[in-house]
Amino acid sequence: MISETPDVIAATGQASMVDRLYDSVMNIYRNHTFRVTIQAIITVWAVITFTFFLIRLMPGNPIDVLVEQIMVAEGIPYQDAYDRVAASFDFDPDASAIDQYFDWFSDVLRLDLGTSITSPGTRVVDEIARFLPWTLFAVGTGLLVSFVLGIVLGMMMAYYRNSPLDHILSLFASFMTGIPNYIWGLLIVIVLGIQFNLFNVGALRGTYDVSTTPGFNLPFIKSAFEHAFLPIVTYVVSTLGGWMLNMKSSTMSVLNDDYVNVAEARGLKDSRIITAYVGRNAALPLFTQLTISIGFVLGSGVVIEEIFVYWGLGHYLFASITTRDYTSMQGVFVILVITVVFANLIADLTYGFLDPRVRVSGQK
Amino acid sequence: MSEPIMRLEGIYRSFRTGRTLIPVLQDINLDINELEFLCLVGESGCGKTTTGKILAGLLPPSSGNIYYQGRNVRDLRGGDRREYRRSVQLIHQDPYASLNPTQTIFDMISFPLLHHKLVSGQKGARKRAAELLELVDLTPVEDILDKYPHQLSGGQRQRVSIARALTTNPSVIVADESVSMVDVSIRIGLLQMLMNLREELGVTIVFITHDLALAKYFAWDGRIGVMYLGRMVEVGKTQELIRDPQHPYTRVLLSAIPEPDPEKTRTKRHIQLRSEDIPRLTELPPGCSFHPRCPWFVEGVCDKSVPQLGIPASSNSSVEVACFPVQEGEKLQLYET
Amino acid sequence: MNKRTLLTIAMVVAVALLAFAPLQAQDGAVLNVAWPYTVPPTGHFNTFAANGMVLGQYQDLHEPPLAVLLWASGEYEGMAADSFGWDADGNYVVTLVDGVTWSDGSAMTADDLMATFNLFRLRGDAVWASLTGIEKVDDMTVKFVMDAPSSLAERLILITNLRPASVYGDLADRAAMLEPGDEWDALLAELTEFRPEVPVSGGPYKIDPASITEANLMMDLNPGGFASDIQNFDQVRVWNGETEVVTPLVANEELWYITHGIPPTTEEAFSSQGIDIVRSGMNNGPGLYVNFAVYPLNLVEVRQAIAYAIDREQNGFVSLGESGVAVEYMDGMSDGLSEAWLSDETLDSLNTYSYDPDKATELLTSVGFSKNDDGVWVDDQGNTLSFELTFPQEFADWSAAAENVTAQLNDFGFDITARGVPFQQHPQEVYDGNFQMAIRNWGLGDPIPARSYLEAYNRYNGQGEVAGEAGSVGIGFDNNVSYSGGEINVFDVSNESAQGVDHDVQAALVTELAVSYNELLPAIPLWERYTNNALNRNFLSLPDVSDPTFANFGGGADNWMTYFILTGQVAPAS
Amino acid sequence: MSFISSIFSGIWSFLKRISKNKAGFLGFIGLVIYFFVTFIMPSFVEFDDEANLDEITGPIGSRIVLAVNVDDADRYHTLEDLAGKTVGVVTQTGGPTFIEPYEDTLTVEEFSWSSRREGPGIQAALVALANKEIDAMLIFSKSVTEFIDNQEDPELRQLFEDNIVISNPTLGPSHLLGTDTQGRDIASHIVHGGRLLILTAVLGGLISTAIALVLGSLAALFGGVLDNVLTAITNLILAIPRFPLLVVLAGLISFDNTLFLGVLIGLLGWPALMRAIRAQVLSLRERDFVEAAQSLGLSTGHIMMREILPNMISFVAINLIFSITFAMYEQIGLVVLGLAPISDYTWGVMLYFGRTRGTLFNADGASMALSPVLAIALFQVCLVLFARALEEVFDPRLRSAV
Amino acid sequence: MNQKMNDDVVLRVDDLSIVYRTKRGNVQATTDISFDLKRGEAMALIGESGSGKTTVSLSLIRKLPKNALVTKGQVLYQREGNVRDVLKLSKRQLREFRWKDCAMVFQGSQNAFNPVLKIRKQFEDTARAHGWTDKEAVRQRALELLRLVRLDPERVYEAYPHELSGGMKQRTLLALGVLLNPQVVILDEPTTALDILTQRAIIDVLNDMQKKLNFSIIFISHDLSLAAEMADIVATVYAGEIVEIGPVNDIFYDPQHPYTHGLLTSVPKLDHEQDLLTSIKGAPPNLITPPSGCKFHPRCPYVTEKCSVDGPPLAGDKPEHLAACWHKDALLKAREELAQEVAQ
Repeated sequence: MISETPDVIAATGQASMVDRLYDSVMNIYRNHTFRVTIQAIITVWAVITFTFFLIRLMPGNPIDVLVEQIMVAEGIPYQDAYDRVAASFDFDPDASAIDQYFDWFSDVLRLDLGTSITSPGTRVVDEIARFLPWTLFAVGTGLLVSFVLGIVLGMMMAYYRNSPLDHILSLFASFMTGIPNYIWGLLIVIVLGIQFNLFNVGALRGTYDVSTTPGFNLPFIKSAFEHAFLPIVTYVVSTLGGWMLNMKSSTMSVLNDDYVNVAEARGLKDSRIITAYVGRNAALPLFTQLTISIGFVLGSGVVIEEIFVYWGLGHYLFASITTRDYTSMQGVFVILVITVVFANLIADLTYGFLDPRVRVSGQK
Repeated sequence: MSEPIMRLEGIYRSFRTGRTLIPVLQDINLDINELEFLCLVGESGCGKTTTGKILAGLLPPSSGNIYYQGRNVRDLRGGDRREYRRSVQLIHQDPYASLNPTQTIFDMISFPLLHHKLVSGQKGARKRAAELLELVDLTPVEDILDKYPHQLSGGQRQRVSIARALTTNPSVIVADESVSMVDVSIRIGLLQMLMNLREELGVTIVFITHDLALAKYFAWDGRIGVMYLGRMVEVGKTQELIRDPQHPYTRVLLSAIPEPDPEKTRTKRHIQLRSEDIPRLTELPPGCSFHPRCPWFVEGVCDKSVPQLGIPASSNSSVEVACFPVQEGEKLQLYET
Repeated sequence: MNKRTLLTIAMVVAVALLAFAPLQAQDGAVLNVAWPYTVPPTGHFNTFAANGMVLGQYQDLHEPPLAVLLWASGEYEGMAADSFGWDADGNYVVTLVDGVTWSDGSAMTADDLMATFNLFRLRGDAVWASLTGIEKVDDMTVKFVMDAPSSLAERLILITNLRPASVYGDLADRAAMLEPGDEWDALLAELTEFRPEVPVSGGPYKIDPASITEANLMMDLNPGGFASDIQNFDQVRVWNGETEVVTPLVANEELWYITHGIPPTTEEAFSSQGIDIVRSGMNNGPGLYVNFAVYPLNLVEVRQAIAYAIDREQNGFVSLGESGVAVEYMDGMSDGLSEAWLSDETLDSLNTYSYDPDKATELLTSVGFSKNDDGVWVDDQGNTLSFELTFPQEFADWSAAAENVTAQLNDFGFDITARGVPFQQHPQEVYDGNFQMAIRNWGLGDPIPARSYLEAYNRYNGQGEVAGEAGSVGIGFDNNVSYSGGEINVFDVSNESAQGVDHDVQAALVTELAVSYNELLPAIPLWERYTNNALNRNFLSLPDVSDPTFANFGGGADNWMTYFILTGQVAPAS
Repeated sequence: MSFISSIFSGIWSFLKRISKNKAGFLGFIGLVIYFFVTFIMPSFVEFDDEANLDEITGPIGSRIVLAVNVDDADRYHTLEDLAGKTVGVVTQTGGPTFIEPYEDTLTVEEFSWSSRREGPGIQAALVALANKEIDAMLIFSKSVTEFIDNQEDPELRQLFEDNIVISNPTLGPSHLLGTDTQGRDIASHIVHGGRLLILTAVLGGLISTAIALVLGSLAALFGGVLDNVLTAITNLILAIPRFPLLVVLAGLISFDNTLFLGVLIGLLGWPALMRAIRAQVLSLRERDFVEAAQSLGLSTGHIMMREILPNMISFVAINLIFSITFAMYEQIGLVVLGLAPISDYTWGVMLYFGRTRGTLFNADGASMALSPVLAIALFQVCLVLFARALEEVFDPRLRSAV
Repeated sequence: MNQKMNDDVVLRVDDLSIVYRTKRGNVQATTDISFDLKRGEAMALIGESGSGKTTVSLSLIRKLPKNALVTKGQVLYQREGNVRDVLKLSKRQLREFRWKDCAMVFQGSQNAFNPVLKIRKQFEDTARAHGWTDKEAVRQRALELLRLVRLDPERVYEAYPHELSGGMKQRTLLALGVLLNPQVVILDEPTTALDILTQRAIIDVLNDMQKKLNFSIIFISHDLSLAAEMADIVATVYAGEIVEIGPVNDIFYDPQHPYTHGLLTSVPKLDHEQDLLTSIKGAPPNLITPPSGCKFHPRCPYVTEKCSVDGPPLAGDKPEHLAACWHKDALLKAREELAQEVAQ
């Protein structure tokens, strides 16, 4: 043994403390939940910062838009309208975007998305709170229905592969995925609503029937479903095919897996094999896609909600864009990005509960 | 003995998956002599394939030196380096994965020929390709050349990949489990063809396998290296090693292998391990990595430091072994099964 | 019976009650109209700020206007104003009608008028460009002080909708004492963010805040409010939404009158259903603007040739059906204004540029242009007449007009490429002079002719102080023009013509403007937009379409519908 | 075997294989038809950009109606039949210009048609027709016939029923898909409106696929920092809801060119595919034959182009098609919202106009919106069917059985 | 055809012929396969890949792929004097038959367990499917069996499949296989892809279990050594036919078929001598268009014209050792020559 001088011991002792600190920090960072959460937060920050500046760069400004509206409605000259509008806006088109960004961002940290530009005094958070539930309702119901339906039909296709049923459902699925969702929406309106007059497109506009009182009561819930019906049908029709085909291929690969064979050889009942052995395993990869599609469907809601005049977040976003209400636009983006990123995060973190294989390492 | 054609010196290699570091190879030292038959034997995960890839220059070692014809590969630059890469060829285990399904046999043989300007023009390439196919007993050549891999049988494919490896006139061929996926009845033919290449082309062949019997057959006049969990535990002349295995692991292996002879295999004595679980590479035990399973484990010795390869003092053979008790000349008693 | 059973029964009853509650019939007559509004929390009851519950033309129903101009006669009819007129000093004096109370119980007095105008001042409304002050003469009378009388100031005063001092008085009083500065700005911000808790109405109807939903809101009869005693309806239901929302409601006969511009296709569907389409002039429409910096568009002959080469009737019809009425006199005003302000000789002398390709060819040939082998015109400098025509693509009628203009001009031998531009951005491109040809609006929905010229001479021509756009290039038309009547500055003349109260003086100036415009064509008006309001007379009884009031502007102020309501002429159809 | 001939034999065997998949073959045939209609036919069919007010079968409310005296019912069917006759024209806004092409051969008498339901104009015209003062009457509104049908004045009704026949209510040349609000032939617009749209979509698809291919390959082949950076960027872009981002970008860049829109869509469309390609290259890179090529000293370029790429080509091709459908989806989505250039008359723009000009909600005018909707929908379906067939054709499990 | 079955025969395969219908044609996967399996006996089917041995094993529990067609033959099981043809069982009977009468341990048991269910659940599922619902009893039985296969029973029973190593999974599957006391256990390549030391453990466990539970084993392997160690009876399968069948010692020391002999001489031993090995020339035949006569004739060193015309019958001097070859004599002679060569 070489005897060490006190100096050396002190130095190594210190170093090991630093090391330990570093190690403990790294250990926290290595914690999967912590790491992916941090990554998600950074992603959200980066994306909303990016979109902030992007949005400010858009040509046109909210004042001009409102001026135009007032001129048309009231027949007053441009200059009068401009003076009037500019006076009632606390919006300065020439303000530095950087300054605005820091103001805005510090507000966001306080969970405040600012006030609407075109409606001074109205908090964007309140507006989003008004529109978002309807979109979540329609998109959520639509995705849920199509997911469940897609899983069932997809499994049927896999079980009866190469049968006429499979061929018909495949063709059907290709049709459904092939046609863009807003085209579905238009087809529903034009063909079913107008040509065949199966339902009153006009009466189904908006989010609920005005004669009802919002709250937990039957007529309101009924009317909410009625009004959301066409958007939901569109969401279902446009996403169902994807689930079916994914579920089919997923099921087919699971059917080739040994454990299904073994389960059959073990004499298990078909119902047990289909649910616990085939269905559960085949549906696993679809859950990740479900979260991805939430983002996609929310994003495409802009067109769908415009077509059906369904007053959800997409409608609000479109209105904000056309009126160049930057803070509102930005607010919607923040919500959308957070939804998408955190949906993925939640999927990532909860996947372990669905699939024990990733539970231990916390990673696929 | 003349200068070894290749030499591995203190090779370490680890892989990173996610945030964990897996030490796949640790301190591998190996000489490969010109024209010798050398077999690397071990179970899956012992690092034999990684060793093969490092030899063939397909993987850089994490540390350590590789010498090719006496020159450190790390110092080779430009043409020399390419020359080295071409001179050491690897033949993969899976004849289905090692041939590009989108290319014809002629394509895959002619690409390196033309790329390295070993022949001139399509005609030359075709002629040379035919020669190579004949060399690996693939006839009729003209039938084979324009076929796609999926039109060939497993044995034929493996011959094609050998022919492809020969395009660059290698001096060393590393055959990684090259017959294990081929039907039993034609394995020997393939192996014999490989052995003949040494005679015909002067190629040194390193044969990697998990099958000791096959290794014995192949390297009867050569050497066998036994690997366990990333380390070389025993290296020596085949005949000596088979007759008198030194390392406990080698002994356990030899005792565990069933043999194609009912009486012999049923009367064979099996050495019982202390534990049947193989440690994970990420959680290697301290000291000799075989010690948790080793029937001859000596507490305080085997679990303290890692034994190095060496010829036991008492031994009269040339077999090098990495085991403290053996090196110290202890006579190991076989346990009864 | 245990607790749970009781609870279950209670819940069932509650649900049943809730389920049937909305089915209770609403008694009394309801007038169904429509205007897009913003639902709270975005929407609110501050009618000075954006997104306030103004309800457009139906503002008249809860915040009565002082007077309504009857366009056909050019006379003002007093509403909240009992009497009004110029005094000897050239100031304007308005006396309110007596006995009207706001829905919060306060009486409608001169204080309300003072509050309204003080806040207009704070807000920077145009009327204050003419006013130097306001004075309360007595409880019901206010004097509007100004340097010189002008018919513009009169109009701006009289179309004002009264706001209650009980709500805005505090802010107004503070505003009255301020001059522009930081405090002013702060007060302005306070005004825009001011949110009255309840709407206070002084008109025949008042908004029921509890009834506001995404779909519609109810206005209840407001006893004591202006004209409330002559109403034939107990309630007004204002449906929310833009055209695509209200169209089906009209078809379902749930909605009886809309001011929304509807596509001609809908019009056809409506009229086949027996719904009337009411057309009244808007005094404006799309025009073809050219960039005077682009040769040879700055040549008057070329602009005239373009005017001849376009079949404006066709253009109007494809764009807006029967509501796209070709402009006849081509003098920068609507034809209605032209007929009202110009003498017959002047009208006769105006070139109507009726569709005449030969004339156009002649004009172009006269300046040395010729057609090349491809049938495309080549100017005297050897360049083909290739231009880009931009238009705001979101406006369905303008985009159709642009398409059709392009097709027609190309047919004539121009080489025009049309390009749609987002509507938010299109004016900017014109301000910046970053265009060759553009479809923008001409005219203004205002009975004062001078104001029709603001678009061409001011807004799009970088004149005056268009806020934020000062120094813009615009179309690059020289406002100092020389025409058959002499040399004038058209911008100055148009300003001048709105001053004073002498109709003859004004008419002479307007004639200068009209004739010079007609000769020089700073822009080429295509057609005038007429409303195509759907009016279902199966449910509504109101004067026949021959009533002169229908000549009133179909947009904001002076609207005939609110006029009929305020005067008690609208009733449920028997 | 030469490269070219192997391409041809590849195409041939591909056609043979795709024809085995019925749906895929259908899609393929559909695409061929689409190619013919949108790329070949425009040379033969003229783009109808001239407003023809007497040919509006669409919704503008002026479908032309020819009323003739019962005695002449079999004599007049088209405008040409009216040469030299006295014809009453009942319009509100218009004058004789509406029938300008025939103006030389007609003597026209004008009646005004007021917006009021009981306008004197139509009544006077009907009387004139019944009295044979004029030979025929042109009415530029379908609602007029309904007005006559709904006529409560028994005298007028009788007058009409006894004396007048509505002859051939759709005058003028026939239009396969009817005409739009300006009387222009929708079929010609469909023929002309596809090429640019498809080219733009293909451009967008190609660009995003190319970017995905290059970046994915680079990330996978070189790994390390480059991989990390590219992956991070990809994840960031994926976090932005794509369609709203496009909406903002479309407003920001404010294109004046449809193809440019394709470029933008392409520039944004690569991240998801890049991930997939990266994963593909990563897995292919680990394949033994790639290692063998490395060992044989073949260059990285050779390895990428000859060893890896051919094995991904089906994957890339299928994803290219999906990228194309997606690019088309986004392009038309933007147009429908009015956020993309509408200067070029594509199906998307037709749809936009169909929507903004109110034909969506009018059963008679639906052709204007429905035609492009169906053109787009069927095209997309063809693409998807074709791509799915490709997936099956290229499925290695199936191929090994061939 | 002998329908009478001795009491000690648990399984009889009788003239079993199976065809796979594929796009390229019909594949004659097995032709006239017949054998008896006695109680407590271990039988090995030896052959190369594609020889049809897996088809035979799958047909024993009627788990053939959909495109397979049994053209001829029967698979008879005898339990307590009842003889049943598996190929004629109803769907329900079949389900009950599987695992209770005949369990099958598939090749590559790495994926034999549903990854999302605990081992416990999978034991319980199996038990419940056969009407055994007492979870505690299942647990006791399972723990006992897991102990028998030398696993830590408590830990493994509550584990997810991915928490077990390959060898552990294989042993767990063996335990699951005998959960319901089957009389026949089919093992498809039971040790392939396992490490030598793990293989050894599996072999030992199997021998132990068979001794204790007295079931019969059919195992399928290309590994002659495994057959030598474990089997009582060995059948060599070539091109869908059994070409030789007999007691293990007879097969290894006295092979009567050139193919069996060829296999034996192509496998190196761990002797302390160098082996004299030879490959069988050629490659296994294509079963869509199999060779005429004896299917081995194209590869056989002793081939005569007769071989390509007539297929030799499965016959032999001893009733328990049969081989299908016309030229057993020639083979015997060659073997003697070889023995001499080795001796030198």
